[in-house]
Order: sequence, then structure tokens, then C-alpha cells
Amino acid sequence: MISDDHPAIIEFVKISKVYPPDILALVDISFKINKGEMVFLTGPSGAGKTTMIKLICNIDKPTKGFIDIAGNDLSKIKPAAMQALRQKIGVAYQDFRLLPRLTVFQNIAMALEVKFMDGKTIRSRIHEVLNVLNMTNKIYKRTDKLSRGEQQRVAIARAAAARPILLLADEPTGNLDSQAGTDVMALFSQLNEEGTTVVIATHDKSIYRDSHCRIFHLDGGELDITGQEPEDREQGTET
Amino acid sequence: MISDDHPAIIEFVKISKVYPPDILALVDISFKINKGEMVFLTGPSGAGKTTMIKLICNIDKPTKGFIDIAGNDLSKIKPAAMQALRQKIGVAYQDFRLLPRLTVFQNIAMALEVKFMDGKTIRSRIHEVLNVLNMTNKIYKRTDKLSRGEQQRVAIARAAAARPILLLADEPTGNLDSQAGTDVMALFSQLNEEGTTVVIATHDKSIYRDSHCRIFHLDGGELDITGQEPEDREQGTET
Amino acid sequence: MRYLFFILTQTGRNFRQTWGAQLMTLLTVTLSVLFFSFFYLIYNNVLQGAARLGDELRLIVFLDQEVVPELRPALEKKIREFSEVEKIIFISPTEAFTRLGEQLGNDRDVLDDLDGSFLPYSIEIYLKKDFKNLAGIKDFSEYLTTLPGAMKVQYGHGWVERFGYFVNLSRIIVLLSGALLTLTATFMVSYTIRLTLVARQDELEIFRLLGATNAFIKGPVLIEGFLQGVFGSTMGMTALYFCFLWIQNHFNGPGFLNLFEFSFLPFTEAALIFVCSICLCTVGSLFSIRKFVRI
Amino acid sequence: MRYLFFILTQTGRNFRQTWGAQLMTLLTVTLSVLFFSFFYLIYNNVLQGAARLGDELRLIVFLDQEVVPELRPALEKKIREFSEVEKIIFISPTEAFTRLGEQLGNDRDVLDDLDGSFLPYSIEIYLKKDFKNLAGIKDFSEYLTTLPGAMKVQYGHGWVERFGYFVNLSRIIVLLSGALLTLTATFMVSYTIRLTLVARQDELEIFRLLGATNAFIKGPVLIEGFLQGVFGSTMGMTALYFCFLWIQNHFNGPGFLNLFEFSFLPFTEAALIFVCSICLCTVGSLFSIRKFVRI
Ligand SMILES: Nc1ncnc2c1ncn2[C@@H]1O[C@H](COP(=O)(O)OP(=O)(O)OP(=O)(O)O)[C@@H](O)[C@H]1O
Ligand SMILES: Nc1ncnc2c1ncn2[C@@H]1O[C@H](COP(=O)(O)OP(=O)(O)OP(=O)(O)O)[C@@H](O)[C@H]1O
Ligand SMILES: [Mg+2]
Ligand SMILES: [Mg+2]
Repeated sequence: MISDDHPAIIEFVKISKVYPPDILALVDISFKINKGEMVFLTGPSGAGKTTMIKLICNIDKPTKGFIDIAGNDLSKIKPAAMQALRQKIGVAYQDFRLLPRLTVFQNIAMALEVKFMDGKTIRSRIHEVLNVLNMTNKIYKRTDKLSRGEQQRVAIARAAAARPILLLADEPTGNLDSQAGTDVMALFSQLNEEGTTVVIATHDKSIYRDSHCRIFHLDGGELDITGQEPEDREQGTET
Repeated sequence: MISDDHPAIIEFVKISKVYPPDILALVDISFKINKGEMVFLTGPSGAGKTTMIKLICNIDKPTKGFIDIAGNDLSKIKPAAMQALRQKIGVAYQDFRLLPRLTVFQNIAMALEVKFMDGKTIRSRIHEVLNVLNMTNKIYKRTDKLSRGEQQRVAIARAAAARPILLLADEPTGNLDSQAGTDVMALFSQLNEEGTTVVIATHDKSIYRDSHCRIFHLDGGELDITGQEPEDREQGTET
Repeated sequence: MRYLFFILTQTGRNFRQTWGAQLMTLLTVTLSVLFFSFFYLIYNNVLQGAARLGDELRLIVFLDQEVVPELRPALEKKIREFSEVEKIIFISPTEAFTRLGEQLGNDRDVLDDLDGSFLPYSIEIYLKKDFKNLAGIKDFSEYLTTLPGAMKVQYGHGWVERFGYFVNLSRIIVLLSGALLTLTATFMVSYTIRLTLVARQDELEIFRLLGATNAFIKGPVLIEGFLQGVFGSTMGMTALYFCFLWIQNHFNGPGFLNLFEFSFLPFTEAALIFVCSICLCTVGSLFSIRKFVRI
Repeated sequence: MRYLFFILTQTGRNFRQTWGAQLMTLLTVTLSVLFFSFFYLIYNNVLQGAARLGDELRLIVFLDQEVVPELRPALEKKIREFSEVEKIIFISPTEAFTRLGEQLGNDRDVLDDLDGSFLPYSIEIYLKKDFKNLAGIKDFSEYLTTLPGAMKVQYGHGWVERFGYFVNLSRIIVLLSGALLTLTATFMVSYTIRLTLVARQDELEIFRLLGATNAFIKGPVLIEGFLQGVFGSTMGMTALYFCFLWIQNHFNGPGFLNLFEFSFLPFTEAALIFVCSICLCTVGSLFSIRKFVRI
């Protein structure tokens, strides 16, 4: 899927997204995100951050333009290939999308079971990721019995547990205090160092202020990129 | 309901809340919040902020202790009185609790319709509050077609539109950028000046750092209050 | 009154927003009413048909001597004592002879040289229409043999049994199907209403949190249930009427079913079904909302 | 194989988590199978009963002269030409006279001084069991009057009509109810399955977003549908059997229904209903999941 002649894992070419009747969520956006990069996506509420993440994981289709994810043209991708691709992308949704009647363990396990991992690996992966997020004490609680911030961490844990090649996090610290936010960022950094490309949509200035990563600023659907594209990260890719 | 010999609108006496089997969400908490006060409720994720708000609006019962809201003992309140009381309390829930298939207008109108307000007042109130929150352009959109931050503002607007005597906001800025957050705080301040008691649960230091209000800090279910109880506010009450 | 206005607005909005589920409930109510009233219709007609055909159920007691007119009232009393008797006719040998001739039809010339005197006196007893009780008829016929002068008792044994069998079979089918269906109908209606309400649970919960009064929450649900009942039973009844017309047209060929007039439900009974299903829907919706509106 | 293990784990979890809805579906399937097979059973028995009673449906052609044995084949051919004939019996006046005596029973002494020579020759024609066609019998009897030497054609007019009427009524009830019920059953099963899936829509959506393969999503649903079918139809059939026993015990009193043996469905037909309902459930669940698993 990821060949060496595709250094970009996400490539948007002249993407526009119009919600009927006339909401311009994204306007003529082009960019590349390279393998192993960490990128922040910022912008005011309603700027189009979630829309962009939805386009990346093919939940929604662009009105115009071309999207390439890890070498796949999303407009032409087959269902089986899309399923395989999704197994390699971890997404922490802004509205979490957890199953309320399942426990934390079961929710995270779902992401690993679809890859047919064996039970032992599943257990160790879940414990590992919950440990970083300080959530091991809630592992067998139903997610609807958790506080909102705990749910958010479960959503992040699910995205991270499968060790994806691409991790998308939509407002991952919105319901978290600063300590928990730091834990989450530590997890993302750790994954990023292991080669995962990380895209974080956020309003929280404190988590990107001091980073050296590129910042994609959306406003009214228009993109403005600040920061340097890192050239030295490419060797960190994982197969 | 609110007589002059009850300066406190919220009074907790030795409240404990235990979720089965053994989660101590609140431990032996006592405090008073006076009419017209604005109070911030902080604490890490899972500290018990939402639990406290649930107890205030009688969605959940305390395991031990006595709660008095605007002169009503919640352990003995009758259904009709509870309904009347709820009409005077506005709550912006952490998970919004909007109806996805209704428009912004319809969602907010529900809070006013239950008080049998006439259509004209409803319309003007809704426009007024959406105006402050910069959301008038979304007024006839279904709430499931909104961005998460927009939904959050709708939830806040619904809580504020009925001009409650008590407003509870749970993490009101979690999905908002700094500008929208400022708008929301402006709305709260405005209501507070008109006499509404406001309780805001939040992690966002930036919104309470510079205020002169009392800060209730919860951690592991234990309460720690900083700041002065304002004595000069009491004349600002509304009937 | 503003209250009413809100309730109606609410109801209208609910119908618009959940029209899929509403349609499902409506269909369920319609089908249930159709089923129930269909079986009731059939049952009714079977009973009527049985009553009409029952005219011919008679027993004949052959006597060894003439009953003088003075003795008749006493005999009649004895007969009526035992069972529900419709009519009693005393028949002389001459009358019996005429009948035999009629029975032989074209072959009556057999009897040309005879008079009826060799035939016995007899009493014909017509019973009230009660087909259930074939065993009773047997007992009755045995009782009749004990009458003074009774020689032999005859009744259309085979015919009555066969006919009774069919009436009974119809009755079993109708009753059993009716019971099964009423059961299912109740189950379906309550299930559908519950599901509709589960789908609206969020809404009801939010209303509760906003401090809506019970009347505000229950009003629309009540009106909805009522309307479901009205439209559902109207449609069900209409469908039944078309079923009825179809049966009538299809099986009422000349000379075949004219023996038996297939008739629609009487007005009062149709009205009763109508009113009952409306009540059921209203009460059902009210009942199923109960667990959602607490505190 | 790990794949199978996951599918089975999934299925088990689904059953545990949605057991309410599962039970509802099961009940629905059970009731549907019960309804369908109940009506099929009744229908079957009505047909059988009709066949048995149909033995007595015969026409008699009275002739003005004897049919010499040589002519019989020609006449038989003519009769068989028109209709489905079971049996043809030629009856001489002597035979007819014996029968008349039997019919008169105890009163046969009327005929003591006579021989049968005044009675006509006749042909008795037994028809194949076909009660639908009473109009056809009339046509046939008219046709028979045109036979050479035919004087008059007689058949159990009243009896046949009444009997035919009841058979027909039963048939209408059974067919119409069966049709209505099969319709409802289909509707109920698909509706319940759809609702169960709507309740699980979130889960299916999340699986989709996590990149689950089609097999991973469809496998458990398929197994579920299959099991629903197996248990539902087993329970439905068992319930039917108890209904059958109840009817048999309740209405099979001595001398009343012995004319007619109420029998259960033949094995092949029961098996067919069984297999069909399993297939329907499996395919139904597969079909209704289709719209949830896209991309
Ligand atoms: N399904 C939809 N139908 C119509 N409009 C939509 C839909 N989803 C989003 N929008 C609109 O598109 C714009 C961008 O939405 P998006 O969710 O991408 O914002 P966002 O940057 O994620 O905001 P937030 O920070 O509040 O989550 C908003 O104006 C929103 O109202
Ligand atoms: N319904 C419930 N059943 C069991 N435990 C619960 C329930 N609701 C909350 N808890 C637990 O009680 C504790 C306090 O939860 P609460 O929701 O009050 O936290 P919070 O301060 O609002 O956190 P956050 O900032 O994450 O929203 C948490 O540990 C949580 O897991
Ligand atoms: Mg968003
Ligand atoms: Mg909370």
C-alpha cells in the first residue's frame, strides 16, 4: 500500500466541500502531509476541521478535487481496499462514537478484533494504551457510566491501540484537564516517534504553541499553513 | 419559591455520592451558593463536576446528605414542584442533549414552550441569545448538521434563552475556539448581571483565571473553595 | 387557549418527524382491527347460517296408535319438559302418506293402489336452533322413546352429524384463529407503540429535564394514540368491508349461496369494535409512556 | 480458525446484549410459523374431510328402458366424456326395490305385496371428489338428461348444496385468513429484524468505520437469522402440535368426529415449512443488513 515513491501519506488536490444548499466548508484546498509527520489543524468553530477529517477517512466525499491516502485514490477505491485502509487509520472522533453498552475494554477491542488479532495481543495492547492515559482503573466499566473526559480518553485509546499508520484526532483535549491533556499528547508523541503520522484538530493553543510541527489553520474553509515541512522525518515510516 | 430569608439558592449539606459498586464521586460536601453569584467549578476529569450538576437539578439522588435548591428540599419535592423548579433552571449539558432531527430554533424553542410562552416572545428571545453567540446564520439548520462547537453553543443558548434564575453550564467551552468562548462568557456575565446565578464547570483556566468569582475545586470527590463569597450581590435577585 | 395550541403543534410536529413509525403503527392497528373484525364477521355469519339451516332439525316419534286431540296438550307438556322445543306437529297416517308420495317424486305411482292406513301416526318435533348440543339430541330422542305409545324415534342422524361437524369445524377455526390473532394484534400494537416511544425517548427525556408538565408531555401522545385508533380502525373496517364485498361477489352465485345471506356486521357491533380499538390505542399509548415520564 | 471464533464471539455477545429484541423476533417468527402452519393444517384437513365425505356425491339417471350389457361401454364413454367420473353403476329395478325397502326401514312392510318391476332402470354416477364445482354438477346433470333413454336426473340437491356451502365457507375462511396472516407474518418478521438492526445501527456504523470486512459484519447477523429461524420454527411447530392435540381431544368425542380423522401435517410438508422459514429468516436478516454495510 505504502510504497517508497509515495512520501506523502495524505494528499489533497484542489479539494472543495459544499454542504447543500450553500455552506462552503472547504474551499479549493491543496496540501500534502508526509509519512511520520505530526500536524495540527486549527481554526475557529465551524471552520471545516471535522469536515477535513471526514474527507480523509472517506466518510464523506469532496464536492470537487482529488484525495490520495497512502497511495489510494479515494474516488476510485474498492470496498475491500477501503476496509483494509481503514484498519490502518485510527480516528478519535469529536463525538467519540463509543458504544455505550459495552465496556471500555470491549470498545477498544473492537478496533483490534476487526484485524483478527489474537486475544492475548488485544489484551496487552489495551492495557498498554490505557496505562499511558491513566485509565486502567475504568477498564471494565461501561462507557456510558464514565465522565465525559474519561469517554474522550477511551475514544483516543481506541484510535491508538491498533497502532495505525495514520492517526486522526478531532479535538482530543476538549473535555480534558491539563494533566490528562498532557498524557494524551505524550501518547501521540510516542506513536509519532514510532512512525505514525498524526493529525490533531484542536482549538487548544497550549498543546501546539511550543511544538515544532506544521500548523494548518482553517478559517471559513480556507487553508493557511505555517511552519516548516520536516524533511528528516521520512525514514521513520512503519510498514 | 425564593423568599428573602433564603439568600442561598443552592445549599449542599454533607452530600456524598457513591456510584455502585465503590466509586466515590462526591465525599461529604457542604457549601452554599447565593442568589446572583457566579461560581466556577473546576477539577480534573472524573473529579465529580458533572455529578454535582446532576444532583443540583435532581437528575440523580445523593447517597447521603441534604440538598436545598431555591428553598426546596430535593429529597421531598413533589413532581409538580420539581417541574416548576426545572423551568427556572437552565442547564447546558456536557453532552448537549439536543434533538438531532430538530432545527436550532426548534431545540431552543422547546425550553420556552414548556413554559407556555407565546410565539412572538419565543422568537425574539431566540434571536437575542443566538445573536450574542454569533449563531443567527444557523438558526434553521438541523442540529445534526452543525459542527460540534456550533452544537455546544446551541445547548448554551437553550439554557440561557428562558432567562433562568439559575444557570448551570457543564464544560461550556470544550469545543469552542477562544473567540466563541469569549462570546459565551459574555452571555453568562450579562445574565449574571441581570440576577441569574451562574455555575460553570470547566477545565479551561483561561476563562476563570482573571475573574473575581469563587472557584470550587473538586478533586477525587473532595471540595476546596477559593475566593471570597460576595456579600454585595444579593440585591441583584430577580423574582 | 395557549395550552391546547402547544399540544396540537407538538402533535403535528411529532407526526411529521416520526411519520415512518406512525405509519407502521397505523398499519398495525389497521391489520389488527381487520383481523379481529374479519373473524368476528365470519363467526357471526356461521352462527346465522347455522340458525337458518337449523330449521330442518327435527325428530319424528312414531306412535302405535292415534293421539286423540284431548291428549295432545299433556303429551306436548311432557315433550317440552325435557328440551328446548320450537314446534310440535301431530301427523296422521294420511298426511304421512301424502309426504311419502312427495318424497318418491316421479315414482309416486308405486303408491297408486294404496291408501295411507298402513302408515303409523307420528309427532314431528322441531328444536330450537342449538347445534352445539348433538349429544343432547341423542338423549332427547332416547327420552322420547319412553313416551306412552312411542314405537320408534327417528332423526336425520347422518345429515345432522355431518352438518354439525362442519359448523363445529368452522367454529373451531374461527375461535382459535380469532384468539391467536387478537393475541398477536395486542402484542403488535403495544410493541409498535413501545418502539415508537423508545425512538422518542430522547425527546421525552429532554422535555422532562426542561421541566415540562405531565400534561404537556402526555397530551400529544394521547392525541396521537387517539388518532391512530380512529384512522386505524376506519381503515381496518373499510378493508373488512371490501373483503366482505369480495366474498359476496365471489361466492354468491345464483342458486348456490342464496340459501344463506352473507351479511355484514350489524351497526352496533361495528361501532363497538371501532370504539374499543380507539380506547385501546389511547390507553395503550398512555400506558406505555408511563415509564418515560417520572419525576 | 480465528475468523470463525470472532464471528461466534460476536454472535454470542449480540444475543446477550440485545436479548430483548432477539426474544421479540423469536416470538414473531414463532407466531408466524404457527399461524401459517395452523391454517395449512386446517386447510389440509378440510380437503381430506371433503374427500372422505365426497364419496356420497352421486347422480342418478333414471332410464325408460333397460340398458343391455352390450350398450353399457358406449354409454359409459359418453358419460365420462363430459366430466371427471369415479365410478358408474347400472341398477336394475330389483336392486332399486331392495334399496327402497332399506330406505323405508321399519316401514318396509308397505312394499310387501309388490315386486320392483314398477321401478325404473337407473345409472348411479359417482364423481371424483371435487366440491368446488357445484355449478359444474348442474351442467353435468343437464348433460345427462340428453342421454338416450334418460327420463330424469336426480342428485342430492339440498344436501350437496348445504354441504358444499360449508366446505366452501371453510375454504374461504382458511384461504383468506391464511393470505392475510402470511402477509402479516412476512411484514412482522422483516419489521422486527429491521428494528433490531436499527437498534444496532450504531454498532454496525462503528464497525464500518473501523474497517471491518463484510464477512466480519455479516457473519454474526447471518448466524443470528439462521438461529432465529431454527428456534422460531421449532417452537411454532411445537405450538401447532399442541393446538392439534387440543382440537383432537376437545372435538373428537365418540360417534361425532369419528367420521373424520383429524390428522397432523405429513412429515414432508412440516419439514418444508421448517426449511422455508429458516431460509426466510436467514435471507431476511441478510437483506435487511444490506443498507447498513456500504463502502
Ligand atoms: N452534515 C452537514 N450538513 C450541512 N452542513 C454541515 C454538515 N456538517 C458540517 N456542516 C457545516 O460545515 C461547516 C464546517 O463544519 P465542521 O464540522 O467541519 O467544523 P469544525 O471546524 O469541525 O468546527 P468545530 O470546531 O465546531 O467542531 C459548519 O458551518 C457546519 O455547520
Ligand atoms: N452513572 C455512573 N455510574 C457509575 N459511575 C459513574 C457514573 N457517572 C459518573 N461516574 C463516575 O463518577 C466519577 C465522577 O464523574 P463525573 O462525570 O462527575 O466527572 P466530571 O468531573 O464531570 O469529569 P469530566 O471533566 O471528565 O466530565 C467518575 O469517576 C465517573 O467514572
Ligand atoms: Mg469539529
Ligand atoms: Mg463532566
